[in-house]
Amino acid sequence: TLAAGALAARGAAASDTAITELPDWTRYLGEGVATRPYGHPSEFESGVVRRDVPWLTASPESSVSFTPLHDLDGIITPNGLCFERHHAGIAEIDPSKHRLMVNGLVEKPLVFTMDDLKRFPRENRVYFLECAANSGMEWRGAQLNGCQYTHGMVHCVMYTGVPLKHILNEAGLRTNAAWVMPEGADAAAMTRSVPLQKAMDDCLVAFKMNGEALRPEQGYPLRLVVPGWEGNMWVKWLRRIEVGDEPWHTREETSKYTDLLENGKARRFTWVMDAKSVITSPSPQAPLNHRSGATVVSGLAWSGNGRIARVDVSLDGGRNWRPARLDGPVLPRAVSRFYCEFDWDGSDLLLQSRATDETGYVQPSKEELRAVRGVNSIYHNNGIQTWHVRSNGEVENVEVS
Amino acid sequence: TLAAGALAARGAAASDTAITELPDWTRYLGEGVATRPYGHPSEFESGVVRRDVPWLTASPESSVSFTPLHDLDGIITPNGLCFERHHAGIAEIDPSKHRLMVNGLVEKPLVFTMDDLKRFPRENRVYFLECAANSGMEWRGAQLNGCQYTHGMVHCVMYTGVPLKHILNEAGLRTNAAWVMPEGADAAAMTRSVPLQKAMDDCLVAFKMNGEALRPEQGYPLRLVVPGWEGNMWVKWLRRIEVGDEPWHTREETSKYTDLLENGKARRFTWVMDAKSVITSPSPQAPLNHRSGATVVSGLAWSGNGRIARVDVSLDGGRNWRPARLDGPVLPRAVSRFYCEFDWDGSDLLLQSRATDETGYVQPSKEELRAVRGVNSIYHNNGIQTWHVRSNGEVENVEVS
Amino acid sequence: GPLGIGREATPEEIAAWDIDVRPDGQGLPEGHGTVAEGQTIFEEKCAACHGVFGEGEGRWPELAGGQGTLQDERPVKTIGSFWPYLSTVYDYVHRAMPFGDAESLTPDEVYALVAYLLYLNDIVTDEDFELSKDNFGTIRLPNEANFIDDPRPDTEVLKAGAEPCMKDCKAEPPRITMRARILDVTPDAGNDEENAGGSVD
Amino acid sequence: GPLGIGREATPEEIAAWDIDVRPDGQGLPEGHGTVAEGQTIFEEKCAACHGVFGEGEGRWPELAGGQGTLQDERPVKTIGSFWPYLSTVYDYVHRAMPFGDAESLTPDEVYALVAYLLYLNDIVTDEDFELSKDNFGTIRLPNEANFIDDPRPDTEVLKAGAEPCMKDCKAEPPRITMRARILDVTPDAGNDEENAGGSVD
Ligand code: HEC
Ligand code: HEC
Ligand SMILES: [Ca+2]
Ligand SMILES: [Ca+2]
Ligand SMILES: [Ca+2]
Ligand SMILES: [Ca+2]
Ligand SMILES: [Ca+2]
Ligand SMILES: [Ca+2]
Ligand SMILES: [Co+2]
Ligand SMILES: [Co+2]
Repeated sequence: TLAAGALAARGAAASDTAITELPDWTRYLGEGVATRPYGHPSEFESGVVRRDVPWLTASPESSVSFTPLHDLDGIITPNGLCFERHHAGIAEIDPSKHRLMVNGLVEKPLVFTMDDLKRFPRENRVYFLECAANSGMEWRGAQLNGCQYTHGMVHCVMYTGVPLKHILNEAGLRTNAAWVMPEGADAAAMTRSVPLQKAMDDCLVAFKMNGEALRPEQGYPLRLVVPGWEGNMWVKWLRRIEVGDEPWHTREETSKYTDLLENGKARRFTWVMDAKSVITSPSPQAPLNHRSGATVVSGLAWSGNGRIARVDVSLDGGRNWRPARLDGPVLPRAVSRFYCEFDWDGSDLLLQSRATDETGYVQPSKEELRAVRGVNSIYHNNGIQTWHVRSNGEVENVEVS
Repeated sequence: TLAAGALAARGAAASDTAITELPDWTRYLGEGVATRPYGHPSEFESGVVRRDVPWLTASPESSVSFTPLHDLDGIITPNGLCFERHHAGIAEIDPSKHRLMVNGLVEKPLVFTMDDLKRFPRENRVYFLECAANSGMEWRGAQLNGCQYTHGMVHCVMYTGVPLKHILNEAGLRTNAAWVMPEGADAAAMTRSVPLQKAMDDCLVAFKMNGEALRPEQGYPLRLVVPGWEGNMWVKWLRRIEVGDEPWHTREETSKYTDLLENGKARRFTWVMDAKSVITSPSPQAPLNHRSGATVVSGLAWSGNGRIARVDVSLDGGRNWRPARLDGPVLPRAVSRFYCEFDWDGSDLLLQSRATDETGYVQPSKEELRAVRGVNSIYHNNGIQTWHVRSNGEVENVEVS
Repeated sequence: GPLGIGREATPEEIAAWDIDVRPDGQGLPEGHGTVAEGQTIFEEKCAACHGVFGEGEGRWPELAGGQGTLQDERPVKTIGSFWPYLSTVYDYVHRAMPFGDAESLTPDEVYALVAYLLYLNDIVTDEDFELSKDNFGTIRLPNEANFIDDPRPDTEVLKAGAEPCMKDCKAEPPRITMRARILDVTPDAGNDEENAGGSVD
Repeated sequence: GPLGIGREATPEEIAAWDIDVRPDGQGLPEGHGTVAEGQTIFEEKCAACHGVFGEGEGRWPELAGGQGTLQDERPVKTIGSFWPYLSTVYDYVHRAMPFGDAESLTPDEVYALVAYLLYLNDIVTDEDFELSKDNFGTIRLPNEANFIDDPRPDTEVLKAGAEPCMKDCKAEPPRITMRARILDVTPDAGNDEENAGGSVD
């Protein structure tokens, strides 16, 4: 619909000197090719960075820094902006010295170099990685004012890697094999228990992200990819895979990554990341710069159970919904981008997005989640996010009745 | 099939100190989070860079640097490694001062700021961009020893942008509009003539690549995207779009980017990039590190006319072919990744790949192309590439009978 | 079948990396240590971060206490109050602690530290208690039985063909019930709020 | 319909950027210049790169000559031998030259330079010839008629359901007929071959 006021205001104005005075970049040569063998963003984009919140953790080596979702679009996260979650800082590994060992319930325990791994058949898949602790700070209520902080422990890249099944078959699985245990080469040496069926299904031993080698922060030179499952299982700096008949009940699936309920019981092996969505723009770090008229709401949706089927957007805090437009490739266990274009009348808004995945699972409200989980389960907060948009374009993280 | 010799050689060996002596990265903390607000690759990947060939051009400001295809995988080119082709160096534009003007055969000539453009509906699409001069050095024969140089004027990213049709409709097209002319804000102020049908079909006015703002080398803050058509039309640092009833016959579509034939005539407006493929590994810069057994051939295929339908690989210089495996998403007017896994007997190979697209067009041999075009057309060399693989794993760019 | 890639691992190589310990005891090395020995090591190598009594120093995690608090508003989850298996303590202390000097402890030292952690958590009460490979399996942690399997999905799943609610999904127009506690998190504007509580796990 | 985004451009703004010139003369500004005037400007602002006679200096491009060479083994493509339209010369010189000082020339200067470029290419022979907006359309370049439309595809296209050749596609086993001329292009090994000829367009 037409914003009549905006059109009327669009009459002749004073000339803009940004046009009438030719800028230097239109007159004079810039830097030549190969002055930047590995390029970097424009200096004008220097605000587009990962950020951490120092008081969230004891030390930066066991901590997190968040993806600036509000500044991004599409479904690919640039490699330099993928959130970090380390437990002993970033291992800086010499790939010529890195080894992958497979041992345990196998016919032959094996050792591979990086060159060896590149001789296996490989695949390329776009997958999201979300830490189960994403949005964990928001369980009790609206805490941090920005989607970078409320939802920034997620990223999505194209991985290149060897299906784990090829590597396990190379070692030869014993008949009583039922679990695998990936282990990292960093000083946290993280371990998790992965059921064999998942390992043989779609897990990858990956060495590239978005076309180039893994970044050190994402596990260079090798990491496990466990599509749709919690990020903690995607062991970085992968050095070993043990095959066993029972789970190991490691620290990262007992002390941590178990979901404590109101009744004192805790769920374990809560692997899948349920369907989730968030509006990335407008958001507190991405306020609106206009006051009415054509407005684009942009956001991400994802599900560990497959493809996103639909995303709905509400402007009134979840009372009424309209379907959003899924744009670009909609891939299973990857993020999908959605948009909602509308004609803003300039009044306050309570924006929400709600994802539904191909299994029919509907992203719940935070109240629905709390009713089932309580407020102390820490992990798997996939509740609907509400942003309060004011008439002046500012945006705040809120909860609503 | 089994490489029996390789298995026999796989018996117990001396222990590797890379395993038995724990490396420092397994003992001691690494750098914490947020020490790299915008991350960069591992220092061990410092060889993965764009490269130029200084003697190819008069000056680095009007020159090219090539994508290191041999080091990449999947279908996404990392932003920092996308080839450059500039005519007056890299414009460094302040986005707050950048404007997009639409004038000519329109109801109302308009000016947009970057904020304005983000209020239009937008799309995300993965597209290859290939310069028509890619492989131009190879018309007369095998020249440069590496696919980075023979084929490196191509990249593939996900663009976020506004369909050009929305912007043209905002200005309102006059009934005799038939062409549009994009123009750049750099000191080359490049212009091309784009037929209106293409402009209204799938062209985008893009501001993001792989999720973040365009890189300065790729036209920050705004560029045109002309899916499947020669890269020169994808005007960078886009400042203006004029609408007209006739083409402008600019320097970039007359003096350059016309294809001179043997009979002295020159083809003009040769827009589409025909189907093409190349094996990126093994290749001269990516020799084989083993001497026999399981071997992966990896490469890229793309077509400006839509999707790649199949890729075939030959080990004997095009005499016999086998189908390669297309892996991951196969998207129209994007690169597709193909693989051919085979059991190498260690003998010399003459590797070729041959793409066929969804229209039935088959990538021609260089001889077939020369028979039609001669050797002086400079552009649109999409001929089949041959790599000679020696028993010692080294690879050379060759031509064959 | 196999492609002939890689080579067989040597027993020495496997021994160097095969450090995991399972609840059934698989992976436990030979060794032993007493609570008293563990206290000495703990005070030298661990207490600076975890506190002399495992109560945690500053932001470093606590290792003891919290039993019976799991249904409190602020549960305290430690080895004694929450962890299901003692094997996890051995496994984790050996592979990851001390923070900054991983895999530096000998098996005897780890057994001693684990014994001391049991003592701090009142699971053993005798300072002379000795933990070893042989008696390891006899120790059960108090919260072992309180873990359940994942029952999800645990909220709405539509039947095939159904749509989620689109109109009048709430009886009343929603009101704002809470606003962001930490309004300005961006580190660059100099007005960040400090230590608003909470942590990331 | 329109969404109400953006604002109308002012005539002054359009005039600042609307610099394109078409073969039918649309976009040519008022102005004029002679061959002799153009020679003075060319020698001051252009000859250092393009040569006093437009023959090119070093690697900088040549602007004159090459007529009749288009079917040679090494064609020489210049304004006189190859370009179809004079408007392109005006348009390009004004927007992009001198290299490093774009859009610095006045219309009179551009007309004069274009006149001189015509002279260097033997398309005009009188040094007193004056080029202006009024007579611009009377000048035709020699190669105008030799451009043809794109006829592609111009190699094999399979019929629906057909496969490309897969077996015995060549009568004889292929022989290597040529090896890479420039074996080592990577700039880092210090043994790069210099100036093997050819350029990128
Ligand atoms: C420099 C600080 C530091 C020192 C010294 C240290 N730790 Fe820790 N410890 C930590 C941190 C930080 C964590 C949490 C790490 C994480 O979650 O990534 C931790 C976690 C633990 C945990 C798991 C707690 C839980 O609830 O999950 C145990 C057990 C532990 N440490 C034992 C020890 C022992 C035993 C020592 C001495 C041998 C030791 N620590 C020395 C910092 C330290
Ligand atoms: C510092 C060097 C330099 C100077 C000075 C210079 N040029 Fe150029 N000129 C170039 C380069 C380099 C190119 C090719 C640019 C490209 O293709 O990106 C070029 C291209 C041209 C072309 C197009 C040639 C073709 O065949 O496509 C013309 C015409 C031209 N210059 C005219 C001029 C005129 C007139 C002047 C003076 C007003 C001038 N140049 C000054 C470097 C220069
Ligand atoms: Ca084990
Ligand atoms: Ca006690
Ligand atoms: Ca701040
Ligand atoms: Ca014009
Ligand atoms: Ca002459
Ligand atoms: Ca070299
Ligand atoms: Co979980
Ligand atoms: Co062309």
